[in-house]
Amino acid sequence: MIEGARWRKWLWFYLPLGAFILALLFPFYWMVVTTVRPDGELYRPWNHPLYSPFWTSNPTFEHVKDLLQETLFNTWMLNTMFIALVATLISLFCGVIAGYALARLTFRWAGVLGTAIFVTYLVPQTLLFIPLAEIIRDYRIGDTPWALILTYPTFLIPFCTWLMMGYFKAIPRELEECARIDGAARWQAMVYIIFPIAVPGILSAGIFAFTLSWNEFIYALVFLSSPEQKTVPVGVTSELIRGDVFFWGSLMAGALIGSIPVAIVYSFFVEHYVAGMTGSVKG
Amino acid sequence: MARFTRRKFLQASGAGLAGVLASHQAPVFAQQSTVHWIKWNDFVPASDELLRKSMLPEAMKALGIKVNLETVNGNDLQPRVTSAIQSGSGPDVFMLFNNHPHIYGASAVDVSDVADAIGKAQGGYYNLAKANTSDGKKTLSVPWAVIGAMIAYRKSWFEEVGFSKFPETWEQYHDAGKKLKAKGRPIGQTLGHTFGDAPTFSYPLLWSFGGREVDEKGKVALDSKETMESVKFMQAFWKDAHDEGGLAWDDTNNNRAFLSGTIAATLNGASIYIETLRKPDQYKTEKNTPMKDDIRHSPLPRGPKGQFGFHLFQSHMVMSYSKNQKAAKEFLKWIHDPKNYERWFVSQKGYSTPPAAQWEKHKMWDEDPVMAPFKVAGRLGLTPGYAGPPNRKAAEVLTKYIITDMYAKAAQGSSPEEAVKWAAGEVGKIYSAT
Amino acid sequence: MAQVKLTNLNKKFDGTHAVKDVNLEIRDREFVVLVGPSGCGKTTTLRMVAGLEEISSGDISIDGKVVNNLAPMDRDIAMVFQNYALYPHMTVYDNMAFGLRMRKFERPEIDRRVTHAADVLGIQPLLERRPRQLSGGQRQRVALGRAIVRNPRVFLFDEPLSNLDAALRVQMRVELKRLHERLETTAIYVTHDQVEAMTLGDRVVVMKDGTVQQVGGPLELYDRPANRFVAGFIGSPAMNFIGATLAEANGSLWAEAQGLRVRVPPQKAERLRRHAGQRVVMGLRPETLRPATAADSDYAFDATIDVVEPLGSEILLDVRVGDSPVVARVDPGLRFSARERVRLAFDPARVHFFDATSEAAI
Amino acid sequence: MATRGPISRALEREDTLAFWLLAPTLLILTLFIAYPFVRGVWLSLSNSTVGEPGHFIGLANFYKIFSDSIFRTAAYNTFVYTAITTVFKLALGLWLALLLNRHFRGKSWVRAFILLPFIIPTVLSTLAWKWMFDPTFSVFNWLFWKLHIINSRINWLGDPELAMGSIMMVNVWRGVPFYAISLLAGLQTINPDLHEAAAIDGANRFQRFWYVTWPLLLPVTMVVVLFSVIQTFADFQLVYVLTGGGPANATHLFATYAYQIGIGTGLLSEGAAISLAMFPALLLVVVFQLWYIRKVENR
Repeated sequence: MIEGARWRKWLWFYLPLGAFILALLFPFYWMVVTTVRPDGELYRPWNHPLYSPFWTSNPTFEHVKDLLQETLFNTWMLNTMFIALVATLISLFCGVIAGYALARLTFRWAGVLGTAIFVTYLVPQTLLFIPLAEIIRDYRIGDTPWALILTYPTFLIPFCTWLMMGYFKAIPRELEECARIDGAARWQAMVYIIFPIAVPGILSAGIFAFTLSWNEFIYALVFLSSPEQKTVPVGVTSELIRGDVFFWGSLMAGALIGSIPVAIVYSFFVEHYVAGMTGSVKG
Repeated sequence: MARFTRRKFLQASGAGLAGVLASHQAPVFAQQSTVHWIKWNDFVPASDELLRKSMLPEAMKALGIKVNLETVNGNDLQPRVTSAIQSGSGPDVFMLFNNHPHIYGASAVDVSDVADAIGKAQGGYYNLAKANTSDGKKTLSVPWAVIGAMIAYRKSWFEEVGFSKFPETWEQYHDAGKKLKAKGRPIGQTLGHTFGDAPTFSYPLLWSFGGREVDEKGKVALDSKETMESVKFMQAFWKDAHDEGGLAWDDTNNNRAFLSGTIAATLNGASIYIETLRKPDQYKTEKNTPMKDDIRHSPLPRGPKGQFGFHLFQSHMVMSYSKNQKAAKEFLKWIHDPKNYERWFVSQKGYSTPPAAQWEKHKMWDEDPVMAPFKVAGRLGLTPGYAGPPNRKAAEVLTKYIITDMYAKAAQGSSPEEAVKWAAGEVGKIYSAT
Repeated sequence: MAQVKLTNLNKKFDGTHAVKDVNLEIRDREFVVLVGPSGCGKTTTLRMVAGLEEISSGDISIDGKVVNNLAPMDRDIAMVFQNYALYPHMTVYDNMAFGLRMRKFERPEIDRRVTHAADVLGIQPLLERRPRQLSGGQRQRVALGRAIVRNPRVFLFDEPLSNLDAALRVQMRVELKRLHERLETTAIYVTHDQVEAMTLGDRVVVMKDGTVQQVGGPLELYDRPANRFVAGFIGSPAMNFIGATLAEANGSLWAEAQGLRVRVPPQKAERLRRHAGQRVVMGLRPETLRPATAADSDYAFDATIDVVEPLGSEILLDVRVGDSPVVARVDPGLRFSARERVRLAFDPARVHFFDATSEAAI
Repeated sequence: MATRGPISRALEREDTLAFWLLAPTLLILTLFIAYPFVRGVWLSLSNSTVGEPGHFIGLANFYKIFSDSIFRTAAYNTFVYTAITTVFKLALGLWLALLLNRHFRGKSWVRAFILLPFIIPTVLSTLAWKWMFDPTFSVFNWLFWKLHIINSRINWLGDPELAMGSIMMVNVWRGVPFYAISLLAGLQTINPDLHEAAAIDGANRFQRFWYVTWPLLLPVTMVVVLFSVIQTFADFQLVYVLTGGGPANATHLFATYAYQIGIGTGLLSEGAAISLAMFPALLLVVVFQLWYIRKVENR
């Protein structure tokens, strides 16, 4: 459409967009600057003649080096990756088939079960927490990745199920019916026809679940204890916040590097993610 | 998962192990024994380094026990101990603060055998150590250290406002602070929810005005004229003399603020001073002289009812769910052996004061006069819940930060009456609950 | 090749009785069309044959075997859906091969059949494309191809042409017919379009409100509709209905309505006599009407022209007889204008009478 | 024709298939949610503390927390926090989505980058904010001071009112990208013809939004808001990292207070009671939203 005068576009479009980008990304800039800033500059008072908060003249990789060499950061990354991946896969598997059943099959209790699964999403983590600790004790999986791999699905599955239900509902029924007439059993129609079509939705749910796992803090904080078992958020906070030397530089380095895997996942799949959201919100 | 299989192996080989023990061989912890020890991230990082790099390997050599040391942020210790107890798995030895051993007493192994011997051999534990670690029936934990809380202050700045000697009473301190704040150099004090610097300030303040949480008979006595006085004093003191950011500080903020030269004094452990010693080139005064030379320590000032201290106290609990209780006790015995403990103590440079009297005579205290005030920290300290015992109820009051919040409320502008009434109500609820 | 038999077939959804006591016998190689307005139960009936809907009561048998509880995959039928239901993530080839793969056909056999079907339908060049790259007509052919590769016992069509534009629809209709003649597979075809029904069906089943109204060949339905509904549904423009009263006069039977008095043809009078004095509905197909001549005196009536619709090949006259609107389809060579009075005659052999209450033909 | 095995055949029955498809989910959820939930309810009715199983004491814990001023503050905070941040996230997210729905160079880059706040682990990005809110070194304070807007430091996390505001700010910062991307997805499903038709009908930009875009976007919006509200209501990490509930318990939310009492203090039963108190509140909010979504969809 015709946009009108140029200055109007600046006023109503570029200016607000620029402001949004600035506001949303400034903390990351700040993280980067903090990461490469030497300690001496970090804790300089304002009245110091060389006070320059937005850049540094002596960039250093000390903090990154400290992070990678002095802490178990690499181990934490691997742990988090492993836990997030397995938890996501389990949740996706459960969520996809459960979502299919709830969206596509008619059976007694369908409505009740759907609601029940959704309601589980609302149960506060802080309530489950102590009883879960007892379960973890009974299965003897305390301080192993399995403590998280088995508990993360509690909040991932309801979410995946819900998202996939919406997505499946948007797929025309005829495709499946046609497949069944073509000679496919119900489960074959589900696996060969519906699931491949739902790939954007599955990816989207997967990305989301992966992010949530990567993000999780409370369970990871209390169900794991050995330093070599920790996840990135817990490891970084528990081992880099110590006493008077709050390791801001390394903390920020950890935050940045710890975010990279998720950022990569998103940059590859953002299109699918958007498509998946569209599918699920339409349903 | 390596642990899991090892545990399985141990179960399977239990019979064999019994056989070895029956044959009267030396107590074998063999290579299998691993003790998981969790403690806070030391404010003197060199000490954790010492433990990891040299002492623990030595313990391994001496005892055949592998010690797996985990250090966490001090504020995370309580969540960890709760979940460890509930999940019946986790570290074998837990560092606990203050009277927390009383909270987790049900899950503690009686360590009187270990603690009694150490206390007796080292000149006797201070009262505070005994009160915090014993519930009258058993010894809940082995006293480790007292972190002296002293006011670190900038000598030259106090001199500039006319105090060649550190103020001895709260009134004088108020006066000095007022003048300092006028010059843009306020006093820094946290009233936030943080385990160290907040209660070590608020409890002695209460006591020195004569306020007390409960009386000697255990009756709640917080709502008193004396408490009111202390709150009124604090309200004015805060406004006149403090950096108002302190309401949200944790234990680290005042260190940074002090080191960057924005505050003139703060109640803290010795860590600020020790940090300036460690990096004299980095921390300079405005006159470009090393900051370390301008730092002095002082106990909290005297109030109408006397001078008090509340110091962070640390002890180690052996957990009853632990499968390695015996090894854990062996390890605690070993590390409290004066030969070993001394090395750690020296590395602390006075930041930690040992819990037993004999260490007051240690020559390290003579090395640096700036650190001398910390020597007797353990002797002067009271325990939370005073004048009652530091039991579970007192621990709950402490961990809910009720006393600290009472002052924080007043500092934020609630009326002192309101603040005291609220705090008394909360304390009352805790003590009356079953 | 197969016969399909529906016996007392019923389908009830929550609260609605969608299909009521349908009985139908479809002979081997027959092309049967189910036709009716939307909601008449024709699609539900088809889906029950396919196995996609559970049967509430009654039986469906294929080749004498009751298939009520047989899963769709085991019925050996093929179905073409209204929206084609092509699998969007598969190529045309894979779409067509899917059913064969599910039935564990050998790879060369699959290849042979798909190629053959593609040849028949002229979609050979499209085999590697995906459905979204195809036009509507091409998709239609792929959907057909997918059905025919399997060589099923029965073809089911669920309004397969309704998503095509008019020209393509006509073309595909012819192709479908040709295809059926060539494959000679039993086929059940559902549509709401009576033209499709008439052109395609060996027999046509007219349904309304879940019940079968009439079953018969296209011309049978056209010439001898069983009731007023069928009469009105089949044929375009639709049959004109005029309410009338039968009266005896001068030894013959007369149908009387406002502005109209016509003789009941003698061959019908026999049967209609017992309805004398009652209200009936007279049905006149537009194509049986023409401008009257003097010879038509007893089989003609006066009308006023409302609208003239010249279509080139014919002229449609929308006229009014008393209060009743009537359409007449007349020779394009004639000239009329609106508001003109005209006298129309009808073919006495092709007038229909229906009972006013039961609506059955009499 | 029977080419299929008995299992395939059994799975043709819808309820049989549904049972097997739901079995893994139900198993996991029963084991790790339903059972712990029941245990949690029991805990809240007992006087259990850490390491001590305790015994049944009825509703005593609930009486205690409802007379607890901190609990009331936490409850109030939670509602205010959820309401205010949701409004801001929705408004800003929608605005950003509308901006992103236009064509400009580098759009895909912008779209990928603005997601960063949402995808980075909350604890870590919140730490960055904590550093920016540092009472002494806050970059915002420095900036405002340089610009002569303030002459004394703003106490971002120390002042009770301001602390809540600062926490909300971080929450909004984190939530806006999620709203924007989801709403953008919704916007892209709206046929542009509608806009053009409305423009030809004489609707100005605002009217086009209000009468065309917004009603069509409403169902998507409601779903996004629903999920966001659930997340926000149970928020924990932000407060835990930024203030730990302080100053003077002014910034506690349900979750952080339950954590402090149950885990921090070891009063398991009381912590469970606080958590449980949040459940019906959240349920009520969600039921209302679901009802509203139905209403909007059936319109």
